[in-house]
Formats: sequence, structure tokens, C-alpha cells
Amino acid sequence: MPQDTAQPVAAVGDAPRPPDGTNPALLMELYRQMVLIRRFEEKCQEMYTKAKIGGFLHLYIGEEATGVGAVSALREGDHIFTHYRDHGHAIARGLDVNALMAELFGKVTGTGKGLGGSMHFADASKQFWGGYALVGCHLLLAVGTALGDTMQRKPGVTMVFFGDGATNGGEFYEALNFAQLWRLPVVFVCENNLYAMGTPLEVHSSITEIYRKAAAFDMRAERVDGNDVLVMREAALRAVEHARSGQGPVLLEAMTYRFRGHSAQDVQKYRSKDDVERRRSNDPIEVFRRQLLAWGVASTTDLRTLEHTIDEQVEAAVQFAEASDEPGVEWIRQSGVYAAAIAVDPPIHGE
Amino acid sequence: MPQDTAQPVAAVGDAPRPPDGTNPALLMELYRQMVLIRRFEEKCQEMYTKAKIGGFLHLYIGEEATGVGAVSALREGDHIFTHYRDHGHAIARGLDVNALMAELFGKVTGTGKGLGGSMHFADASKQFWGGYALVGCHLLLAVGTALGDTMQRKPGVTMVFFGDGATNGGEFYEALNFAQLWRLPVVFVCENNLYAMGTPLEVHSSITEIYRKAAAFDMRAERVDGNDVLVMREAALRAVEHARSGQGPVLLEAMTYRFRGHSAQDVQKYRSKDDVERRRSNDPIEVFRRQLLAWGVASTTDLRTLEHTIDEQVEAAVQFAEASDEPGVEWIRQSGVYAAAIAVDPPIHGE
Amino acid sequence: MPVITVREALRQALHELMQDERVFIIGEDIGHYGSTYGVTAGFLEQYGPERIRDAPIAEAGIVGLAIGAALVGMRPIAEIMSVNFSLLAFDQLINHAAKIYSMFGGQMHVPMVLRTTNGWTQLSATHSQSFDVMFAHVPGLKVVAPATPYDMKGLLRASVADPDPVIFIEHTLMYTVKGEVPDEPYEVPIGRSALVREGRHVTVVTYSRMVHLSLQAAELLSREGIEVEIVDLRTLRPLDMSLALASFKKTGRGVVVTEDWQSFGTSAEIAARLYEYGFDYLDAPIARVNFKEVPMPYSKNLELKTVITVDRIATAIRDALT
Amino acid sequence: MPVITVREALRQALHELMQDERVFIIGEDIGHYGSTYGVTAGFLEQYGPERIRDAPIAEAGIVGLAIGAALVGMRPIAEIMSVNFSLLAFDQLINHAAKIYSMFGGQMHVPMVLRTTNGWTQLSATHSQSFDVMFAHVPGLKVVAPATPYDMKGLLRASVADPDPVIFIEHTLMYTVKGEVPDEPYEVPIGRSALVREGRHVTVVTYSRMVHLSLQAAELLSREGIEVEIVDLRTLRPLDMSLALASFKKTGRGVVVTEDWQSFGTSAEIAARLYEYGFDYLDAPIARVNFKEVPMPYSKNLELKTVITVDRIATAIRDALT
Ligand SMILES: Cc1ncc(C[n+]2csc(CCOP(=O)(O)OP(=O)(O)O)c2C)c(N)n1
Ligand SMILES: Cc1ncc(C[n+]2csc(CCOP(=O)(O)OP(=O)(O)O)c2C)c(N)n1
Ligand SMILES: [Mg+2]
Ligand SMILES: [Mg+2]
Repeated sequence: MPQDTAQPVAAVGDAPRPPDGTNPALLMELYRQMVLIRRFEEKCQEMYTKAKIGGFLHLYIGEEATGVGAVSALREGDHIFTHYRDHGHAIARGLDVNALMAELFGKVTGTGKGLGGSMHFADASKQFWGGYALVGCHLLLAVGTALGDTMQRKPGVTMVFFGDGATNGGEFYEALNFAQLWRLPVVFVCENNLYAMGTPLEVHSSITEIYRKAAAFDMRAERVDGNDVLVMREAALRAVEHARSGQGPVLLEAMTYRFRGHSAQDVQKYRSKDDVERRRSNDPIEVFRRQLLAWGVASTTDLRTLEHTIDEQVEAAVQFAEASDEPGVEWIRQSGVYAAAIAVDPPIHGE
Repeated sequence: MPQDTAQPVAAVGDAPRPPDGTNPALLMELYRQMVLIRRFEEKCQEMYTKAKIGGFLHLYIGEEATGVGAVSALREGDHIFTHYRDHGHAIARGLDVNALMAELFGKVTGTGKGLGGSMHFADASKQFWGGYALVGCHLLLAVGTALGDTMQRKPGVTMVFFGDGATNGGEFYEALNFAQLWRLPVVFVCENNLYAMGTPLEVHSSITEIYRKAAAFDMRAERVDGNDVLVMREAALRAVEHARSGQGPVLLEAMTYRFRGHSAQDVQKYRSKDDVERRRSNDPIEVFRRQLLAWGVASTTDLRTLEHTIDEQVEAAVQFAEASDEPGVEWIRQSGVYAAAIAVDPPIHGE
Repeated sequence: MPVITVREALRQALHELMQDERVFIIGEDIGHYGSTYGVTAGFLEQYGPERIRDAPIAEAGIVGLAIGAALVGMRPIAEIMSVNFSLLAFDQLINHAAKIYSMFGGQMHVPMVLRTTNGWTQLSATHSQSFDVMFAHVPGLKVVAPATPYDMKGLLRASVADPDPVIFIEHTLMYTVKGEVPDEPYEVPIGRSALVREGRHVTVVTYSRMVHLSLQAAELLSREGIEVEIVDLRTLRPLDMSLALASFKKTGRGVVVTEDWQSFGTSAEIAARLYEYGFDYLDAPIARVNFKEVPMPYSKNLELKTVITVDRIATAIRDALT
Repeated sequence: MPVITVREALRQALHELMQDERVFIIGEDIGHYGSTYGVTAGFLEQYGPERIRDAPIAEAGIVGLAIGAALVGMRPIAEIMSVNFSLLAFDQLINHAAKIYSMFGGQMHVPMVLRTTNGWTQLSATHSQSFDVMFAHVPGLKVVAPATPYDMKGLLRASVADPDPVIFIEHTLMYTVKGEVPDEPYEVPIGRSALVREGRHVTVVTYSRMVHLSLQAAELLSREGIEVEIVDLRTLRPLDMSLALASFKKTGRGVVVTEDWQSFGTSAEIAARLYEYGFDYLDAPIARVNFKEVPMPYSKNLELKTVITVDRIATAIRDALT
């Protein structure tokens, strides 16, 4: 029965010590990733204002715990798909920050040679199959890699990220049905930040507990506090294990919040400054920082040193991007369109 | 919670007397409709073999109780949408049998002037908005008429028919979400005949209790015996009342079975003759016939007379169709394409 | 006459149309968010959530509901914020909206309008496309793509008044374009092209944003002594070629400028018609100016080489004259 | 060489392709039902449900899963039984399959094939369409539409071998067409047209089922002393016009026959290219023979007036010569 597969909201991790199985090095690594994402995003905003970055820019600020916690549950050989709000997942998966900044600058040293930009970070070598910009439509691709792995008897699990707004489009449901019908190893991670662009959750979805949508497929589902990186990680570990062991897919609903607008263009009419401030007092990075200090995992100096290194890394990424070349015109020829371009006579317009 | 909205399977109507509120005239009318559908369909098969009817032909034989029971719960001002297997619903809604047969013959006296054929019966004057041939996609139109009615403060309820196979496509879910989100008066009737073309239910759907898919939207849902016309009618009356009173949409899953192939082309490799024979012993028309006799609603002679009249009616429909003219060439001009065709220079190809 | 932007012209038209109780707007982020391109900003506050319907992200649903509501007497204006998302509603538009009138023998019709946008600006491959040709190919749809504030207002009103489904294509880079627009209500008829510049050397046939770039190219060329005549098609289906052909008979030389991929794009039909009906006046092959045939690159540098510029149009016109 | 039907040729190709463990087939009713048009009949029994995947009715899902599986090394053959249903998968095809290679800077590619069918026979408005132009318009897709059993087999093999997404368009009225097909495996290259009949008076450019009707028209006309040259394009994207242009230089007269609506259809691009590149050899306007531009009527009588017949082709050719 559907309700059996659903779990109550996990409590914010206010335990007196870190959970079993998390050693200090791991905790510090999670913290490092979260801070790196935050600083990277802040730098992006700055570079956008300076017109070094163009197009749409969707920042992950405020949601770092969700991406970092979830991705930390994966191992090599696993797959990731995500949406246009993809910076956090890419950094958590260890994509090269220089290449990411270069991508935003539209340079040939970018992850996608400057062809994709902010919404389309990808690194095939890490099976990070990319950010996609059609809301909800990439979920089907994720079910496809899981199918491909299964048919090739590979042990990979596919994790796919999307927002609350993505759970009303038909593709979401088609994806869940296929995944459950064929018991494919997919972990669906819904980042419920309470808004789809400016449309509040209760305005766009007939139920506001997204994890319950899995009931239509008898799929295992869980709602978790995506603001707490360790709670998120634990839930993701359970889900990944469930999927990898052949028991089928899982839907995780991570409760989170974005502190910035939907994109750099958003003037945020739909929520008040106060609302955002209230949520900011529960900043996932601050919460985790206090835990690390309380648990004696690190000292204030340790964290400052780390944060400083991160600042330097982000600054270096900007230098790298700035110094890089733009992609060549072959990318607007057929050779940039097809893995195997076919010459014809007369040539295709644009050659 | 989702499970609260779901009801257990209603038992086959084996009551010693007809349910309250069904008078003999109504019972006879339901019987008449079921037999009319059956005879009409048998005649269609015959005419198809004689090449009087072309294209795809999807018969409703075996499923009569579902359509007749459900449609009987509607009143004037209510709306119907259905799929390509639309003959039963059209007859139950009282569309003119002559015009239906003429439509199949491709004649201008047809419901759609011979433009639509078997898959596209319609009668706007009865708010029977038509049969549609893209599986599951017409559900959205049905939610649209319900929205239109609501905005105009009209009391209409929209009933929409579709198969089990239609509940895996994205449109089904989008429709349910919109309907529940905006509490629109829609009754979704899924005719679960256990197959989508030749693909068995358990091969195409991750859950086989279709009504439970409504749980993703907190929508009221019920599984009923669609083989028993009175059980079907009762469930439909409840659903229509629920919708009309502003409490929102309902999903009804009617368990039924088609005795013929998916379409006239189907050689039915996917099920055995025995399976079909077993189900035939529970023929909804026979079951209801026995009830009528047992309840003393009619005598064998009454029923024979009625059946005879129906045979004559169907035969007359064939004569009518045969004698009718074909549609004129204006239907393959722009005037047949647009409610307000716009003349341009040079004219559109085909003028 | 007041000079206002395309955005303002559309807002005026929508405000006027909302006076009709049958009209409502359904789309994503048209209300709470304040409208992606500002066209319906403030409408939710003024008309309320029943008539300004913020929809879930479900493009098929948005269009499907609009069709259904149109069947029962409403005049829905559906909005898909970017045409790139409209692919998700292609079945509803092509298999449903475009078919209902004809397939049921004229019993019912679908007076709905789909407003959507073409456009680009470093939005990369899936957010910079034009599917004009796909809509224009489908009998049963009417396809309108105006260029000026005046036509935006007049054609939007005509589209909503029309009993058939209309695809109304705007352009994200055109909302700030200005022009004269009367305060009072008026309609511009669907299916009528317009002569937007007189000239005698060459005929440019175009529509939507390319009208403005073509006008700029014409100004440039005018200094070189080349006088360009420009026809704005305004509607793609039905396609009124009468003015373009009249001009072509005069000039014998044609340039078609459309902001989409060349192969199997809108410029193919426009050029083919010029050739077919203007055959006796042909002095040279008709040039076509289009996007380079690639998914749009993000890099600004490459993007600017992919799209159409005033210079590219001017060059094509000069070439057509030699 | 053995003479077999198109259906048999496709079956042969698929059986050969299934020898490669990376190949699998996903689609509706390809297994239990026994395949709508019989192409994969018996495959479920032979290859099992893991490789012959009967899918739910979810066209976006079928294509999306195929794309994903292709990314990780599989060679999926997705089937959408009728192209009319493919509109539901347009976003997956156009925004995903066609973009992935380019948008991510060449890091990955999508070796999937979508098999689908055009066709009609009293199936009415929503089951009788051709969207060839919509596919052919999209850079990133390759679009193949063969006419003969030989090409069906050879091009299907080439399509599955190709590293890019290929739309492979069959025709419901062509499965029983016969022709010579070698037993052994071979490939016909994508992007190469073929001269299927030599002649000297007029050039017919066509593809898919219209090749056969054009051949019949040519036979008729031959008796009248008109010798028709026929070019089968075989692939729409990329479009190889070399043989058509070579022929046109000889004849100076062209007829384009395509089984879709004329306005903004495939014949527009083909004609435009003939005009553009064959300008110096033009003797007369190029004729186009197409469907009447209406949703297909059910009535047999009207349907036959809407579709293309051998007679209509012959008449167009005669007219082109006068
Ligand atoms: C199919 C489609 N429809 C609409 C859009 C425009 N759009 C981009 S993001 C977005 C909101 C998505 O909200 P959600 O899924 O909650 O993700 P979030 O941005 O909150 O992370 C919309 C409507 C799109 N990109 N694709
Ligand atoms: C979108 C779409 N996909 C596929 C088809 C082909 N098709 C027609 S009916 C059918 C099976 C539908 O099964 P179900 O919904 O259970 O209805 P039933 O025919 O059993 O009443 C299929 C696959 C179609 N018409 N439309
Ligand atoms: Mg959100
Ligand atoms: Mg069924």
C-alpha cells in the first residue's frame, strides 16, 4: 500500500555527535563542497552583473545541503542528471571548477566548450550527463541510463534532480511508471524549495507532499530535511542501496529553500524579504558549521583556512575563464552538430 | 491520506431485487441501450467485412454495462468525451443510430458528415464532444470543459472515458492534477478491460489497481464492477453527485472485458480463446437479462419484442446509411477546415 | 498617436479583451510571479485568480484545457512562455485544436489563442529555437507573427475574436520596440500582409523581428543608392503573398529573411511561392537569410555568428542585385 | 537475388542487428500483440522480454528512455507505431536527442533510431499525417525515408550503426512492396540520393512511397513519349540534391512529389533548392504535387481526392512540359 512506503519528515540533525560512519574527513569534505558551491554562486552573481556571464543564471544558494548530501551517497560508475539549476550538483560531483567557470564565460575550456552555459554543465567522464532546461523532461533520460546499465549488468545507480514544479508535468509520471514497472535503479530527488519560479507549491500542485505522488506507482518514497546535509546523505544512502540491490527506484523529496531569486532576472514579488530572512536564519551552511565546531571536528581557524582556500580557488577559476579562448567556428558547422557529420552537395546552409 | 479516498471493489449486483430508485422503465431503458449497442456493433463487424466501413473499427462488445451504467448517471447539460472505442457511449447518450451508421459509411448524413468515421462520433447538440484517437490525450479537453462550465457558473459535469492503457501517458496525470487542484467537476471513467491493445495490464502499468493512481492527487477514487450495469450506475451517480456539488473530481475504475479483438485487425495472439470464453459466460447483457426476468421487470416475450425492434432499428440504420450521399468537396477546401476561412492570394493549395 | 512599446500594446489589447467575461488567461507564472516578460504584470491583482490562472508546469495541460474551455463558449488565451516548451503541447495543438472543427464535420470550433515567444540571448540550444514552420504547416491552425506595436494589438484582438485556433508568436527581443498605437480598440485582419517600405530594386519578404532588421538594412543600403521594398507577411497561415508578388513583379529580385533554420524552414515556402507565381519576372535566384543550421551555441561570440544581423541582410541584398 | 517485401527486408535487418547485444527494441505492442504491422512478429519469443520491450503507452517515455540508454552504450531502436503519436515525443526528439551532442560540446552522442510510420487508409484526420518537414527542419537529427526493400534494409542497418539520432520513416502502405534484397548484411549510406529511373524530359524529385507512384506515372507517360527521370532522395536530412540537380540541368523542368501538405512542407525546400542551384537551367516553374491541405477526411471518396494518385502525378508532369 502506498502509505507504507512513505516515511515521516526526518528531524533536523541536532544530534550531540555525528552519525555513525561519518568520519571527520568526510564531514570536512561535505562542508568544503557546500562552501565551495556558495562561493562559486556568489561569484557567478558578481560576474553576471559584470556581463561576463550571459543568458539565464539559476543559483543554488540555500540548497547546498541537498545536492551535497545526495551526491555524496553515489560512487564511481553511478550517473547524475539534473536540471538548469545545476551548479551545486556539478561541484558536488567533483567537476572541475575552472572548467565550470569557463563554461559560464562561454569559453572553449568550459565543460561543454562554451556551447551550453549555466544550464548545461556536464562531464561525461564522471557520468554527470548534464543539466537540462526543459522542466521535468530529463527524468526520462535518467530512467534510460538505468535501463542501459541494467541490460549491461552494470551496478550503476542513476540519480536525477528536479524541482517541485517538475512534478506536475506528464514526463515525471511516465518516468516513475517506467522505473517502477521495470524495477530500475533510479533515485529521483525532488528539491522542494516551495516555488516553481514564482508560483507557490500549493498553487501548482494538488498535493503539497510531493513524496506521496509515488503512491500512484507503489514506489518507495521519503520526505527528508534537505537543509541538513547529514540527514540528506543518510536518506540518499538508503535510497541508493535500495536501488542498487535491485529493489527498484525511490523518490526522495528534499525540503529546501532558495535564498535568491529563481534566476538572476527575478524580482521576487511572490514572497517577502521577511520570509527569506526567516529562512536564512536556518542557513544550511551555518547550521552545519555550528555542528562541526560543537562536535570538535574542526576549529574556527581550520574552517577559516578552508574558506580562504576556497575563495582563492574560485578567484583562480575566474582568472582561468578570463584567460581562456572562445570556441572556434567549427562548432557552428555540421561538425559541431553531429558525431558523424555527413557531407552533402550542395552543403547544408551554414557550412 | 490516499487510501482513504479509495473504496473496495463493489460486489457484483446479485441482489434479490433492483436497487432503490430504479423503476422498471429505467431498467428496461438500460437493457434496451445495452442490446442496441451489442446489435449495432455486430452489424458494424458485418459491414466492415463487406467493406462498407473502412479504417479502424474498435468494438464495444462485452463492455456495454460500463458505458450504459455510467452515462445513465448524467443529465442534460453534462458533457461527455471518449476515446476511439466510442460507439457504446454515443448510443448510451442517445445519439441518432442512423447518423452513427451513416458516419461509419462515410456519408454526409453522419454525425460528423462522414469526416470522422468510427473513432470520431460526436454530437455537439448533446454535448457529446466526441471520440478522440490519441490515447489519453482527450482527458485534458474534458478538464477544460469542466473549467469552462465552472467559470460560467453552469452546473454541468464532464464525464470522460478511457482505457487502462491510457493511464500511463503523461496527459492522464496532468489532467488529474489540474482537475483536483482546481476542484473541477470531472468524472474520469477508466474502462479497465485488462489490455492495452495486446499488452496485458501488468505488463504496461506498475500498479494494476488503476483507481489507486488517484492517490497522487488526493482524488476520490473507486473501483467498481463495470460488468454490472446497476453497480456501475450507482457508482457513477455517487461520482457525479460528488463532482456536481463542488467537492471535486472522481476517478472511477470500471472492471470490464472486451469480447472482441482490440480492433477489427487484431488476431488476439495475446490471449486464448478459452480466456475469452470464460469471460463470455459472464456476459453483462445476459447477466442483466436474467436479473430482469428474476425481478419480474419483464417477461421473455417482452424482451424478445424489444430485441426484435432493436434489430429492425439497426437494419434501418444500414438502409439509411446506404441510401445517403457522400460529403461534398467543400470539405476538402478551406471552408471545411476553418469555422472562418480566410481567402488569400494566391489561394492555399487545394482550393 | 501615442508611441508605446510592443509590451504596452499587448497589455492594452489584453486589458481590452478582458472586458469580455468569456476571456481568461492561463499559463505559467503569469500571475504570482508577475509574468516572465511583464506582459500580464498586475493582471492577477486586477482580475483575480479565476481569470488569471497560474498553471502548473504542464504545457499539454494548459493547451488541452484551453481547447476544452473554448468548446463550451469561453475565449481562452493560453500562454506558453517560450515556444521551446510548446513541443510538449504539439499533440494538443496539432491533433486536437487543429482538427476538431473539420474532423467532426463542422459541429464545433475552437476559438482559442496560444500566445508564445520566439527569441534568444545566450540561452543555448533548447531555449533559442523557432518552430514557425511546424505551426504554419498545419491546416486548421492560423499562425500570426506580428512585428509592430500596432499590429501586435490589432492582431491579438483579431486572434481572440477569431473562431479558430490561432498561434500568436511574439519575440522576446521585441517587447521594447516602439511604435504608434491608437488608444481605442481596433483589429488588424488575420491573413493580410503589409508593405512596410517602398523601394524599386529588390523585394525583401519577411515577418516578426526580421522586419526591423530588414528596415535597418534598407536604411544602410539606401545610402548606397539601393532602394529596398519590404513586405511584412504578418500571418504565416493562411499566407498572403499578394503584396510580395506585386513587389516582385516590379523588382524581379527577392530576398527572404526568416529567423529560423534554412532547410525545411519558413523561407523555403516563401521563396518557392515567389518562384512559382513570380516566375515570369525572375531576374536572379532568390536569396534566403536565416540562422546557421546548428543548435544555438551559448558562447556570445558564436551566437552572434549564428543569428541574423543587419549586416548579413545587407550583404544578401547586395548579392541579390549582382 | 531474392525478391522480398519491405516488411521482410526490415525483419531481416532487425534480426541481423539483434545479433549485437547492444541493440534492443522498445515500443508499444511490439511483443505480446505481435506488432501492429507485423515487422517484429515473433521477436518477443525469440529474443525475450528484456530486449523486446513492450512499453506502456507513453511516447515521450519511449524516446526518452532510448536516449538515456544510448548515452551509456546501448543501441536502442525505439518504435512509435504511427508518426501521428510522435508529437507526444517531439520534446524528447528535438530538445533532447537532437541537442545533446552539440550542447555539451561533443562529450556524448545519442546513437538511437526511431522507427515510425506515415500512412493513411480511412483513418481520418489524426491518423493520416506526415510530419516529415518537422523532423527534417531540425539540425542534430538525421531523417531517413526509404522507398524500396533494398534501401529499407540497408538504411536501417546504417541508421543503427550511426552515432547520431536517426528518424527512420516507414509507410503503412508500403510493407507489401517487393524488391530484390541480398541475404547478406549490407549498408546503404545515409545522405545519398538515388537515380531510380532515367529520362530526358523532366526531373521528378521524390522519396518514400511516392517513388513508386512516380514510377507508375512515368510508365504511363512513356507511352506518350515523355521520358521521366526520377530521383529518390532517400534521406531528408542531410539533403543530398546532387543527383536531382544533375538531372535538372539536363531537363530544365522539375516536379516535386511529396506526400504531405504543400504549404511549408518538404516540397518547399526541395523546390527552393532546385530553383536556387538550378537557376541557370530553369525552363518552367517547378510543379509540386502534395496532399490537399486539409485534415484527412474519413470518407473514402473524399480521402481519395485528398491524397496523391498516379493520375495526379502524371497530370502535373504533363503540365510541367507545356
Ligand atoms: C517544459 C518547461 N516549461 C517551463 C519552463 C520555464 N521554467 C524554467 S524553471 C521553471 C520553474 C521550475 O520550478 P521547479 O521545478 O520547482 O524548480 P526550481 O527552479 O524551483 O529549482 C519554469 C516554469 C521550462 N524551462 N521548461
Ligand atoms: C498516443 C497514442 N499512442 C498509441 C496509440 C495506438 N493505440 C490505439 S488504442 C491503443 C491501446 C489503448 O488501450 P486502452 O487505453 O486500454 O483502451 P482499450 O482499447 O483497451 O479500450 C493503442 C496503443 C494511439 N492511438 N495513441
Ligand atoms: Mg521549486
Ligand atoms: Mg484496455
